[in-house]
Amino acid sequence: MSLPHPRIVSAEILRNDPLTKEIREIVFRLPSDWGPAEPGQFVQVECRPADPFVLRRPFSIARTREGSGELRLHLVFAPVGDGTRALAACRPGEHTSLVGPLGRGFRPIPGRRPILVGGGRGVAPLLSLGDQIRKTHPEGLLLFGVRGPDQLHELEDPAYPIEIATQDGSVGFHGHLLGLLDALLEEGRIRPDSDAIYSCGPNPMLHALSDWAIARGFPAQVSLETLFGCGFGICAGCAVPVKQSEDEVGDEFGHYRFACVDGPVFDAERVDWEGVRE
Amino acid sequence: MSLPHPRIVSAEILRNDPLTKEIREIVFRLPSDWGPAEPGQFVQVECRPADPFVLRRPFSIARTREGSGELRLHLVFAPVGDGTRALAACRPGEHTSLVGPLGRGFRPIPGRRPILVGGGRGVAPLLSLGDQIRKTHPEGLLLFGVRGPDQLHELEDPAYPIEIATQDGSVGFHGHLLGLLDALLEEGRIRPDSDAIYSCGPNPMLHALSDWAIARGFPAQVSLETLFGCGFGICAGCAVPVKQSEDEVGDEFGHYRFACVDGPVFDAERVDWEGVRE
Amino acid sequence: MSGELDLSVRVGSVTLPTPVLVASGTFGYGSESPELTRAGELGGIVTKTITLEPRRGNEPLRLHETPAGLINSIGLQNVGVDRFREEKLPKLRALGVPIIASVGGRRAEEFVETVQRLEGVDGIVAYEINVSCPNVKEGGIEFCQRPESAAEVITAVRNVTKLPLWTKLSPNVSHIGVVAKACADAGADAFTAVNTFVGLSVDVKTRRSHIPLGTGGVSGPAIRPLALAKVRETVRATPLPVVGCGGIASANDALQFLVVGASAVQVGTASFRVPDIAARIQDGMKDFLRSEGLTSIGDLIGSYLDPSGPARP
Amino acid sequence: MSGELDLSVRVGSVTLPTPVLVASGTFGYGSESPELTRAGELGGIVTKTITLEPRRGNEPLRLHETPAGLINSIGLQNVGVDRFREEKLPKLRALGVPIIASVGGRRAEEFVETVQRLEGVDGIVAYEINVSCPNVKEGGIEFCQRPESAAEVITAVRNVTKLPLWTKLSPNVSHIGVVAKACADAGADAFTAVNTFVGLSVDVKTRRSHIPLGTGGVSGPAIRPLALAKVRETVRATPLPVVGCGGIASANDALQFLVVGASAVQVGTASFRVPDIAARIQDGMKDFLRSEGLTSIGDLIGSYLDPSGPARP
Ligand SMILES: Cc1cc2nc3c(=O)[nH]c(=O)nc-3n(C[C@H](O)[C@H](O)[C@H](O)COP(=O)(O)OP(=O)(O)OC[C@H]3O[C@@H](n4cnc5c(N)ncnc54)[C@H](O)[C@@H]3O)c2cc1C
Ligand SMILES: Cc1cc2nc3c(=O)[nH]c(=O)nc-3n(C[C@H](O)[C@H](O)[C@H](O)COP(=O)(O)OP(=O)(O)OC[C@H]3O[C@@H](n4cnc5c(N)ncnc54)[C@H](O)[C@@H]3O)c2cc1C
Ligand SMILES: Cc1cc2nc3c(=O)[nH]c(=O)nc-3n(C[C@H](O)[C@H](O)[C@H](O)COP(=O)(O)O)c2cc1C
Ligand SMILES: Cc1cc2nc3c(=O)[nH]c(=O)nc-3n(C[C@H](O)[C@H](O)[C@H](O)COP(=O)(O)O)c2cc1C
Ligand code: FES
Ligand code: FES
Repeated sequence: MSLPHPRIVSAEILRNDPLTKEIREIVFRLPSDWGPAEPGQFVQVECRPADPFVLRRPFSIARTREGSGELRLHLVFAPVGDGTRALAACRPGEHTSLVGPLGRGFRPIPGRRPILVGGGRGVAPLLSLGDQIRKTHPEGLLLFGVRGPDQLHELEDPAYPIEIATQDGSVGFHGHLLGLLDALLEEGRIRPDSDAIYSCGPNPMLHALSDWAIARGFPAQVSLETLFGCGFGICAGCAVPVKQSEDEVGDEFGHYRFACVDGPVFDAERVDWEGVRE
Repeated sequence: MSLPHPRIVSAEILRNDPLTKEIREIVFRLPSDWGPAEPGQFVQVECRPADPFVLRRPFSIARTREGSGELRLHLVFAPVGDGTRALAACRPGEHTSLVGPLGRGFRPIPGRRPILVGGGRGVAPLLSLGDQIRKTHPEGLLLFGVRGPDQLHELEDPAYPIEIATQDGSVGFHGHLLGLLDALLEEGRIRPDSDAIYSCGPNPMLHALSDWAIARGFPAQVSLETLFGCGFGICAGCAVPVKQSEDEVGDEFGHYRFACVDGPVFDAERVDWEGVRE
Repeated sequence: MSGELDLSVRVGSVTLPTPVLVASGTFGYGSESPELTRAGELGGIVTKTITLEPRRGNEPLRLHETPAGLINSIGLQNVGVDRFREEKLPKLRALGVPIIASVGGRRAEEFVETVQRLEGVDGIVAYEINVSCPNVKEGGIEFCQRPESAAEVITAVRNVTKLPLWTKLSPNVSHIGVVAKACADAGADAFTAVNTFVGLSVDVKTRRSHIPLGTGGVSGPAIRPLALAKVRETVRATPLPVVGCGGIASANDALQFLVVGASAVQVGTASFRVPDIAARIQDGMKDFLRSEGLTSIGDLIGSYLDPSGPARP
Repeated sequence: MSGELDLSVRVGSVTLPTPVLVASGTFGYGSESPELTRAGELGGIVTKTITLEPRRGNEPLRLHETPAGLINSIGLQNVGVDRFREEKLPKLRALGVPIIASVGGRRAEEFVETVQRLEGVDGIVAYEINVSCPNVKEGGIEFCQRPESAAEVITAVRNVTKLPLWTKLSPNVSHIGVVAKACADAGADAFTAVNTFVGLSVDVKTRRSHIPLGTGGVSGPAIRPLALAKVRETVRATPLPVVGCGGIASANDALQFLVVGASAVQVGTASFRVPDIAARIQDGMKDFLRSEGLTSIGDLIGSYLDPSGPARP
């Protein structure tokens, strides 16, 4: 891996706005030589800078934008607990500390048309993936599955055409993402022999999607979420159970991998879903 | 004591500005039926509202101003540690929680001319004392001893004429407060038979002032600072050693009193200065 | 709606209107600023530890704040049993809340004598025998660090009273269950777990402890997970009821202690920041019961799904 | 100017370039992201605890945050001694920092066998014998809770190596000094004090522990005053050097441990938030020495003015 070394930076908050009732976007100013980040990598953010005894929280890099000697880092996040709610309360002009870019991102498969599948607030890393591969993979689809309008936000300059599934039927396909995928497969708009799935979302959705993709022969990569202690491989806190192949017996971490350095993106068939806390 | 019951209130910060390099003034909006506070009483303030595990910090009530269905509470404070620095960083519009008014304040002696003596940032309770007694005690003096200009701030509408002592000689009397008091005594501008001293400041200054006043026959009351756990008498953390008079043997707290309920204002001759941590 | 919720609990033979008490030494004599603390609404008030003679307590400074915690070194400052009975107790009784009298001492005889002077006095529903205070030079923590010593105190006090004896346990031991068992055998009726953890904080400039005596007792949210583990261990050790204590600052915290098997809880340091926190915790418990569709707090007590298997096997 | 400051310390026969080490299990194998952690500047790196066989560790979720603290239940996940020696150690050695190999096991023989496989390997300056891990079902904490068991392990390992043996002590005991003495008599050369405190946190909705195994080990700033008290007790118990550990997150924290007599310190959980905190703490120590007009960190070690009198009387 020739990724840039992760760094600790103090970053100014430029914007911190709601996109919907449940989802927000926060934008940081970073030095122009930060990164570059692989799509699917994440940053560890001090959500409550004034309180020195709280761990950082991980967020996927949603977008980076360069310009005038600086880099803008966009995160898309949902205030769900103390840390993310404190982040939501940070104001433009304040600074906080970021560590990153961290982790192993998506590895787009050459020659295969990307189908990006995001559930809930899990659209963030798919945006950076789209941004980075739209040149090499001009064709693709972006599927977005949400409960309803409270999670549904506009995407600025999306890389691919968007299909939406809402559980309440308010917009697009009425139902779950898997229903939408079934429909698209039936219509011949997605195909296991020429397409590849890249996904992010809640673990139960990723589990179901992985089963679905494997059963139908789609290559699939999923970005997993779990609790992080450090985010860069020193605490062994973020263990993800993986299936062990024959030639891996005695592999270094038994059948656990670290979501923060071996992931967060894993091949769908690699994950031992039975052991993932959902 | 027919003091009003202390209350827990969430108060909006209206202003939070530096008065000098070292001293700030913060103003809160309170319900109009708050208080009234005795001069020398204090409030317990959540300095870091977002961090639920830090104790409150005590601040003397510097001024209260009524008007249009609300009450404005002024505190004058110095950012010296984590709590006070966090308070300095709070912005107008934010809310924080106050408990008060608390403690026993100054008990102005009828018929004696008040000499208010403040050291360093210790001018706060003397402002409210001046405000409250200027009608009954139209004559008086306000002495203000500071290191230098970094501690010296304008007092709006002071109750009495001001004399200043600066250790660096930049303004007023060149030297310590005791030097100024000596000079005033010599000049006959203050007199033990007709005046009374009310003071607030760092403990070593109060100790020296008490010795000075007692030796010369001035009645004196001092507002002490120590570490507070609760501020309303339940933790026994704020013990102040006092001299026990004959008829008090076996008194309830041995020779300790609680600064938060028995004080913070004590008669100078009551305090057992040898036992006060300075 | 709220009237239908039952917060009452039993600690052995004692029925408490709610499971939320205030802990010894963290609520004065219970009668300080009762409006501010909403003292009259509580499940019970454990008094400041009372000793036979008045005690002046330790030299200041007596407190030092640490991350999410507080070190104290009060040294059992109190007015002594006689003045407690004459002056403090009547005011406390006027609140109409169950009173648990915390009793301390250096030797078993002091505990006995103190309890005797409180016997027959109205309003006390139980004694809390404080064999675990780490802040007095003689006695104090020693009792709990040797199970025989703690048991000796309980045996002696058992002989002079019929009121329930709650034993306040120290967490500063290898096996709190062993101490609990010894006290149960000696006649204890319940346990309060836990008192403070021994702690130290040093001013690196002066090379002195922030507390004149050196070490003090650590309380507050910092110790909550440690206290909860000790409470679970105590619950498993004997069939006696346990009153949980240590770092409770919210309804969620308090509920954790009930879930692992405590019959009630005590709130200490958290009252310093929020004077009526114990009453607020009761409010929060009601909200939780409603959100879970439960009507009685008793349904939660001991509901923990323990990966080590059930308690009291 | 900074060149004149001497941060080097001795832990028994081992000289360390600075007194700031990183604690076992909180710095991976020491070679993860060395630029981010400034690993090459440290006083020493204690490896993740190594066992004879690889261990897959405990079921997730393995972490839970508490006020100023962290509960962990990693379960000594590690690659085993052979792969450590072949794959991890060479990278670690390349950092040029003293390496202390932390060794764990269920029985004395496992410790012995593991140490034997590390003998003669370049770069290891000492072993840290982890007789205090609370997160493995068999063994683990039991060693420290019975001084004889801990001593037995030390005796056995002492027979197979000449390298210094640091014994990592558990704080979950009544008298850490008693365990320390037993280990000193058995041949330990130094102590690391302390490992994590047993803790529990419960999800009141599911009635389950946040950690599948139930209890875990609590680390972080919350335990700092508790750890400091245990370190002082250990310092007073034997003449052997003590490496202080527990909740250190700033230079001031680290200095407190040195002042009470620790010869060096280890930083654990604080690295999770600030990857290069150990190096920053060194920077802060230099600032402190300058502000005090001192030139050597050694002048601070044991400078505590203990109200209980001097250590090691
Ligand atoms: C690699 C990675 C990338 C992520 N990217 C994003 C992103 O782009 N946008 C976004 O909104 N969130 C993202 N998350 C999730 C985000 O980190 C969590 O929401 C956040 O840590 C919660 O912190 P909190 O303090 O608000 O919640 P807490 O108070 O810590 O927890 C609130 C609740 O959520 C649960 N919880 C918290 N974190 C997790 C988790 N990671 N997995 C499972 N349950 C959890 C807790 O157990 C609790 O029930 C990502 C997580 C990972 C690991
Ligand atoms: C009744 C009363 C009224 C007060 N009124 C005012 C006021 O009007 N304006 C004002 O600026 N301050 C006032 N103070 C002092 C103020 O409460 C402290 O400065 C504040 O608590 C410090 O908090 P911190 O978190 O910033 O400092 P910390 O980080 O807690 O402490 C910083 C340093 O100051 C020392 N320290 C902190 N508080 C005290 C104390 N009370 N006595 C002795 N040493 C202490 C600490 O030991 C440490 O060395 C008053 C104190 C009392 C008891
Ligand atoms: C300032 C203070 C004084 C205390 N005094 C006593 C006491 O007199 N008797 C006693 O049994 N416990 C005493 N304790 C311990 C508390 O009752 C309680 O066990 C401990 O603080 C843990 O609970 P908490 O974390 O909720 O405070 C005291 C605690 C504090 C903080
Ligand atoms: C995630 C984690 C893993 C740990 N693993 C080990 C270990 O393998 N061996 C060991 O001796 N201590 C282990 N510890 C304990 C630390 O080395 C240290 O003793 C403890 O965390 C206290 O220090 P701290 O508060 O600075 O973290 C671990 C601690 C944590 C938080
Ligand atoms: S979060 Fe620490 S190793 Fe992955
Ligand atoms: S500060 Fe708690 S009794 Fe005075």
